[in-house]
This record gives sequence, C-alpha cells and structure tokens, in this order.
Amino acid sequence: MKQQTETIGWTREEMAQRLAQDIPNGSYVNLGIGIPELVARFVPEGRTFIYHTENGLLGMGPSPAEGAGDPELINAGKRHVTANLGAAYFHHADSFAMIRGGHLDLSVLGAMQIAQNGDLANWSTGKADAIPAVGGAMDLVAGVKQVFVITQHCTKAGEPKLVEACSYPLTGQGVVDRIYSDLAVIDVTPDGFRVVALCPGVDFETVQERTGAPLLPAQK
Amino acid sequence: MKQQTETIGWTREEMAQRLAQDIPNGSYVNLGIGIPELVARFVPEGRTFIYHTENGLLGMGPSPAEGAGDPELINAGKRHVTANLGAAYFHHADSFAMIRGGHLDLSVLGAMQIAQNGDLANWSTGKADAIPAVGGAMDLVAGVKQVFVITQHCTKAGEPKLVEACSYPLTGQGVVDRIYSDLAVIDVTPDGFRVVALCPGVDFETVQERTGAPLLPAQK
Amino acid sequence: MRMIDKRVPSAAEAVADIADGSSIMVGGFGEAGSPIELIHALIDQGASDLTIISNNAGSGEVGLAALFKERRVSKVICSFPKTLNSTVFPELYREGFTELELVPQGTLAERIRAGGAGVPAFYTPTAVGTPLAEGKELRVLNGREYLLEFGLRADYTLIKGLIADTHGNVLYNKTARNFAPIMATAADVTIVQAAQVAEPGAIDPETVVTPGIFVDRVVEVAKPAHESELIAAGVCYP
Amino acid sequence: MRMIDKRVPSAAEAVADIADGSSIMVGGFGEAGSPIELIHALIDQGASDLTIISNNAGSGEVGLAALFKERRVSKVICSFPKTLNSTVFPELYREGFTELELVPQGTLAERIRAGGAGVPAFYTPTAVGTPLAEGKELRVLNGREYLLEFGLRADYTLIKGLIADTHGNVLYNKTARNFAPIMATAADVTIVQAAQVAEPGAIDPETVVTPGIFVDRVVEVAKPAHESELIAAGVCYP
Repeated sequence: MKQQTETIGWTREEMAQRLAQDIPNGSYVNLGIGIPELVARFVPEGRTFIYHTENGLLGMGPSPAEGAGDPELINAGKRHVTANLGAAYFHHADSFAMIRGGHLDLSVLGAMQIAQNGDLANWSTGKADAIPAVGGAMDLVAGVKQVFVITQHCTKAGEPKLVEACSYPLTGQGVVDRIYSDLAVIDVTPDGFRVVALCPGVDFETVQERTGAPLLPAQK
Repeated sequence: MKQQTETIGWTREEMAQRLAQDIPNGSYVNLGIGIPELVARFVPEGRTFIYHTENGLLGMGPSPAEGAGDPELINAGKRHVTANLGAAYFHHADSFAMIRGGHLDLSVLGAMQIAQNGDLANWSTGKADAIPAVGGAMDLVAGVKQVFVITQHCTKAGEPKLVEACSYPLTGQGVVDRIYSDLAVIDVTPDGFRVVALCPGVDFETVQERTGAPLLPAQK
Repeated sequence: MRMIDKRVPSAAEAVADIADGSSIMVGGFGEAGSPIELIHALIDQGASDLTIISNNAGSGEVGLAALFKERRVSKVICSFPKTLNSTVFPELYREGFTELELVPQGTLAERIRAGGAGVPAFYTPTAVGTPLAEGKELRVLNGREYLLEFGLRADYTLIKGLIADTHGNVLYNKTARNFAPIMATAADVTIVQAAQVAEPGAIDPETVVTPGIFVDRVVEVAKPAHESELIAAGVCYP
Repeated sequence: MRMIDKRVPSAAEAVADIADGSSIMVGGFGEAGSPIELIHALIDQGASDLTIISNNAGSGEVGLAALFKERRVSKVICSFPKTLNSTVFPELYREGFTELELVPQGTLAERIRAGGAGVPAFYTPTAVGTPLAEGKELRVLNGREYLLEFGLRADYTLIKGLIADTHGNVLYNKTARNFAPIMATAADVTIVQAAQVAEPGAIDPETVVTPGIFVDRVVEVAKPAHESELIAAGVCYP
C-alpha cells in the first residue's frame, strides 16, 4: 500500500495548487501549519488572497530572505513572515473575533481523521502520555465560513483518514466542507462523501478502496 | 423652604471643590453631566487626576477657547473638550470595558434620589410621557470602584432627595458610596446615612429635617 | 492591476441595495462620527421600515433626525434618544410610530462587539435591579447577580472614518471613533465614508483601528458636514 | 513636577512583591512578545506555586521554560504547551508536578478579555462536541449549541512593549502584540517592560494600543533578549 501511495496521486504541491484554484479573488484565508502553508505559493493569476494569522496579523506576506527574519514578526507556526502593503496588526481577542465572528472566508487545515458527517479530528491522538495541545483549531472550525482540509488520503501506515466516524478526539462536529487529498477532491455532503474530482490516473474504485466510508460519485 | 436652601449651604462650586479634595492623586475619574463637571475645576495643588469620558477618551482636558472647538472632540455631555498629553482614544466597547471591568477609581454622578441602602435613581421620572434615556449611568454605577453623588440636598420643590427608598426607577442597587450635597457630606453605610461633615453654619438637625431617612451623626 | 478595491464612486451607490425592513447600525456619538452623507443618501434612496441601532436619535432635522422625520424608521435601539435640539424622535415615539428599545450604553457597545465576535450572549452586572432588567435572565455567578444579554447584529453598518485604504482599513478622528470600530464588525455589509481614500500602504499596520476584513465598501466624502454646523445654518434635509 | 509616574527602576523591583501562590498572565506567542527580563527577574525573586496563564509553555531553558524548570509553576492555563525545543514542560506534566488546563486559543483570549471587561461569563461555539467541552454548560441559542466560558483574571500580568510612557500607555512591535493588550486589562497589577519609556505626549493618542489605565508599573529594558537567540547561544537561565 505504501508504495502505491507514493507512485500515484497528486504531490503535496499539486494538492495545494488544486485547492488554491478554488479560492475566489479577495478571500480572507487562514492557513494551518504544514501542508496548508503550501497553498500560499499557488495564488492563481489575477487573484489576491489576504492571509490571516491568528497571532495578530492580516495581510501576511511570504517568508523573508534567510537571515532577514524578525523574531517579533511570525505566523501561527512561529515561522518568520512579512507584512504586505495594507496589512494590520491587532491583539489576540480581536484576531479570534475575526475567526469566531465568521469574518474569514476560508480555513485550510490538516487532518488526522475526517468523518462522513464532516467531523474533524486534528489535534490529539487521545493517548494517555500525549501532551495535549489544541491551539486555535477549535476556534477556526467553529467560526470560519468554509473549512477545507488538505491531507494525504491515508496515514503513513496506510489507514484511511476519511472514515465513517472519528476515533480520535474531535476538533469540531460537522465542520469540514471539502477535502483535498492526494487522490481526489471530495465534498462533505448531507449524504456523505462525494467525489468532486479525481486525480488524473486514479479511478473511483481506487479511492473508494482507500476510504473508510462510502463514496458517492461526482454529480453530472 | 426654597428660600432657606438658597441662603444656607455650600454653592455648587464649593460642593465640587469639597469633593475634589477627597480624590487621591493619580485617580482615574469619570465625571457625569451637570454639577459633576464642575469638579474638574478644583484639582487640589500637587495632584493629577486623569479624566475618562465614556465616548472614547482617557486624559480629557479642559474646554477649548470659545470657537476653537472640534466637533469630533467632545465629552459625554457632547461639549467640546481637549486632550491632555498622555491621552488615548479608543472605541466604545473598550471604553465600557474600562468602566465595567472596575478600572476607573471614581464615578461622580448627579442624582434624583438616593436611598439609605445606596440605591440610586438618576435617569428617569418614570412618567408615562417621558422619553426614556439612560446613557452610561447604569454601567458606571455597576462597574466603577467608587460612586460619589453630588447634588442639591433637596429638589427645587423642597422634597428630600435622600430617602428611605427610591420612588423613581433605579439606576443601580446599593451603588452609592458617598453624597456631597449643599448641606453636608454623607456616607452610605451598612447602618444607613452617616454625616461625615456639615457645611459651616448648618447644624445636624437642619440636615436631618431635610432628609427623608434617619441620619447618623459623624463618628468620632 | 488592483485586485482588491472596495471603493464605491458615490454615497448613493454605496447604499443603493439597502432594502425596506433592513436593520442598520449607524456610527456616531452625538454629531461626532455621524456619517451624515451616507444617511442623506439613504434618505434619497427611499428605504423604509428600518431598524436603526445607534447611540442617539439625532438632532435638528439633518442626518439621523432627518431619516426619522421622513418616517423611515420603525424601531430604534439606542441608549440616549434625547439630545439637545432633538425634537423629531420624541414626536414619533409619543405618536407610537417608532418603537424604542432602550439599552444601557455599555451594554449596547458590548452587545455589538459580541455580535461581531461570534459571541451569542454574555452576562453583565449593568442594569441589575432596574426596570431595564425586566424580562431578562438573572443569574448569580460568584455571588453577584448578572443579566444575560444577547449579541446584536445588523444587515448594514454606516460609519465615518478619517482615512481609509482600498482594502478597507480605517483610521478615525478623535472621539468620532466611538461606536464605529465595533459596528464595522457586526453587520453583513459595512459601508465607510472617509475624508480620504488611499492606496494600501498609506496606513501604518501598527495603527490600523478597523482592519479591512470588516469593511465591504468605502466611499470618499472629502469634506463631510458636521451636524451642528448644518443646524446652525438652518438646514433641514432633504 | 511629574505627579503620575509609573516607572520602576528595575525588573527586580517591578516583580518584588509577587507572592508564592500568585496567578500570573504572561504575554507572548512563542518568543514574540515574551517578557524575558521580567520572567528572569521573577526566577531570581523566588516566588513559587505559581499559576501561569500564557499561550505556550516556553522553549529551551530560558524565559518561561526556565521558570517551569525551576519548579515554580504548579498550574498552567494555556492553548499550546508543545513548542519546538519545548522539553521542560512535558517532563513536569508527565511527572504530575504541573497541572495543565488546556483552553482553545480563541476561548483563552476571549476569557482574558472578558475578565478585564467585567464580563463574568459568555457563550461560545468553540469546542462544542469535543473533549474540551466536558463539564461545561451547554446551551442552545438560536438553534445552535454553545458552551459557557468564564472570564479569567490574575493577580499579575507581565508583558513586553516597544514604547511606553510614564502614564502607562503602551505601543507594541508587530506580532509581539498578541495577548499583551488583553492581559493588561485582566490583572490586579500589570507590569510592562518596554524598550523605551518616554514622557507623556511621545505617543500619539490615536495610536495608543494599551491605555495607561490598565498599567501599574513600567520598567525600561532597552535591549530585550529574544528567546531563539538565547537558545541558539546555548543559554540556560539562571
């Protein structure tokens, strides 16, 4: 299984690029840590997205040149970033007022599990010896207008991440709108997972095999 | 009665000056509309008070010269004011966070009635045809550390304002700490009204006559 | 090529889609911060049966008071509807044409802030034991009584800034700031009139008061009128 | 004659009265905004059995992590105790020495803001249906489920500013602002270290982020250290 997932499907960059194509011009977007951060590299021609980082910056720009970083200008992943023209700094309560108040158009997050009803688990394995850490994920899924998940379709061990019900502790209930995996783009609908697009060279049956819940085919 | 109240007792300016003497250096103070505004004229030598106006200014300064006012720099009474060095502007939610959160040291308010348990009525006669208007008075009495009332001891009709129980709609329950009237300075204590100081030339019995609840004499 | 540009050419176009029955937050404390040109455009536009959320109910017969006088406002949510030179609202209130929801000023501010921040309800000590507590849930927390108050939102917000940029970042002037920054967060559509509309970068990111995410439309009104000056000049709008 | 002057001569004097068992809010998101010099002064001072309220639990063995390592912290209220180079807290947590109250980041921010604003409790949609909702009141408002969360206050707040004036007005630097302005409002005693302490008037009233009313003590730390630089240099405090 592991070998297969390496040889078929989109790369992480292709997943990010595919997702970026679905973001309308002028959107206010929060990108989670990890694969979601790659989305910022693929802004389609003719569009501008305004990036929000929950530690108090709207209008976040790309990473600075190596060595040019300011330890007091960082993103939620604690990496050095820059501020674009038209940016604004604000405090944490105002930042999460933007999130909780529904002002952001899109949150892009990673996932450990996504259930067919849109439940998301992405913060804890629930293991007894794990140090629990949640950050802003629960606020993002509760407040942002749309939640896109970008993730490998299966875990490194080959287990499906798209499941009937999450076994890990939840981040939020019924919060995921769409999933961008290495194999497909899949909507969470009232009827369950529905394939929107397949990666070229990957067929529906292959995706279904690697998914822990029934898949509906793309609508005509 | 009316004639008497005009010929004995402190003037409004003297009442304000007496109150100002009881404000410690460095206090953050909100002055209500009317007689309370006079307090700002009598800052004792060697002290600085920082005035808050609930429409978004801390460090409010005196009125500008006639004709030099800015219609966008006003106080809660909608009069032109100035901003001192070290002032700050902020929005209404932040302004009332200061009030409700207990950050102001003193609120000086006018009154229609004060009950012996500290209840205050100062916003409405409760008459059916009155246009109700409350402003920030209920927030001030609920949140500011100390509430001083500055008022004539009796109404223009000679009715006592210090009463056993308010007949007008309340602004807050048990909120008044001290009253500065033209006749006396009176504390609201768990045992009721207690005279702290009498206006020179006014005796205890005279004040009691004009008060609608029992007065306790000053403590030794 | 400018890909985000929230400018609208005129106040008339900025308010063109406001429908009958809309709820509208209007910035200002007295005349400071009152977006008079947007209000006048709304009067010209004709929408009626409006719910207005604003600290006051206007003065004279210009701005907010003129909107009331034109009988466009069926309900007002405010803390202090009586002001110097305020004659229009009292008549409509006594007549029963305009309903009044009276809210303590700090509770009004906090309800608006909550509405914009995704907080549906909160407890506050303000107004406990007063007539304004009637019908409200009372709850004892840590030995003190509090009232439950609900977040407040509107269809539109109309506010006045000093400088805005095309992304919708706004700076205000002195105490004209008052309710504007919180109202900007609590409406589906926030419309700003600003004396100057600049390119992104004109406002230092450290000093932005209203970040552009809260603003939908920006219109330049280079020399905004002041209510007191219009009243002194005897103006009655329209 | 200066009649209001909140300056304190040194970080040591600024934290001198913090007693064992105190609750302390500490600004910063990662290293940005972490008041390292105040924390180091607190380590030198010796107070123990502290409750720390901060977004993270420190990195390396400097600043907040060093305070943990000295076994001064019996409880931490935070959203993300795991960070790069964070080894101290995990050991104390597994050992059972330091208790953890895990709070979603936005709920933590809103609880602090509420604590400073006189709001004892509020409802929020965050964490509904998750393990962090356990034991909390669930309430349906307008058809949606919300949790009741309580305002949070502390005995002290330690934060880092860029410029402060003697009245306690503060400006911050970029994303070092984060929790500082709300923590300043929510403690009995707020202590600010700033790279520059100026006279009143040095800060434009329009740009003040933290008004002086929230600040009790200001200490100038002209060249504050950065956590990452100390860690890179191999520093372990004390």
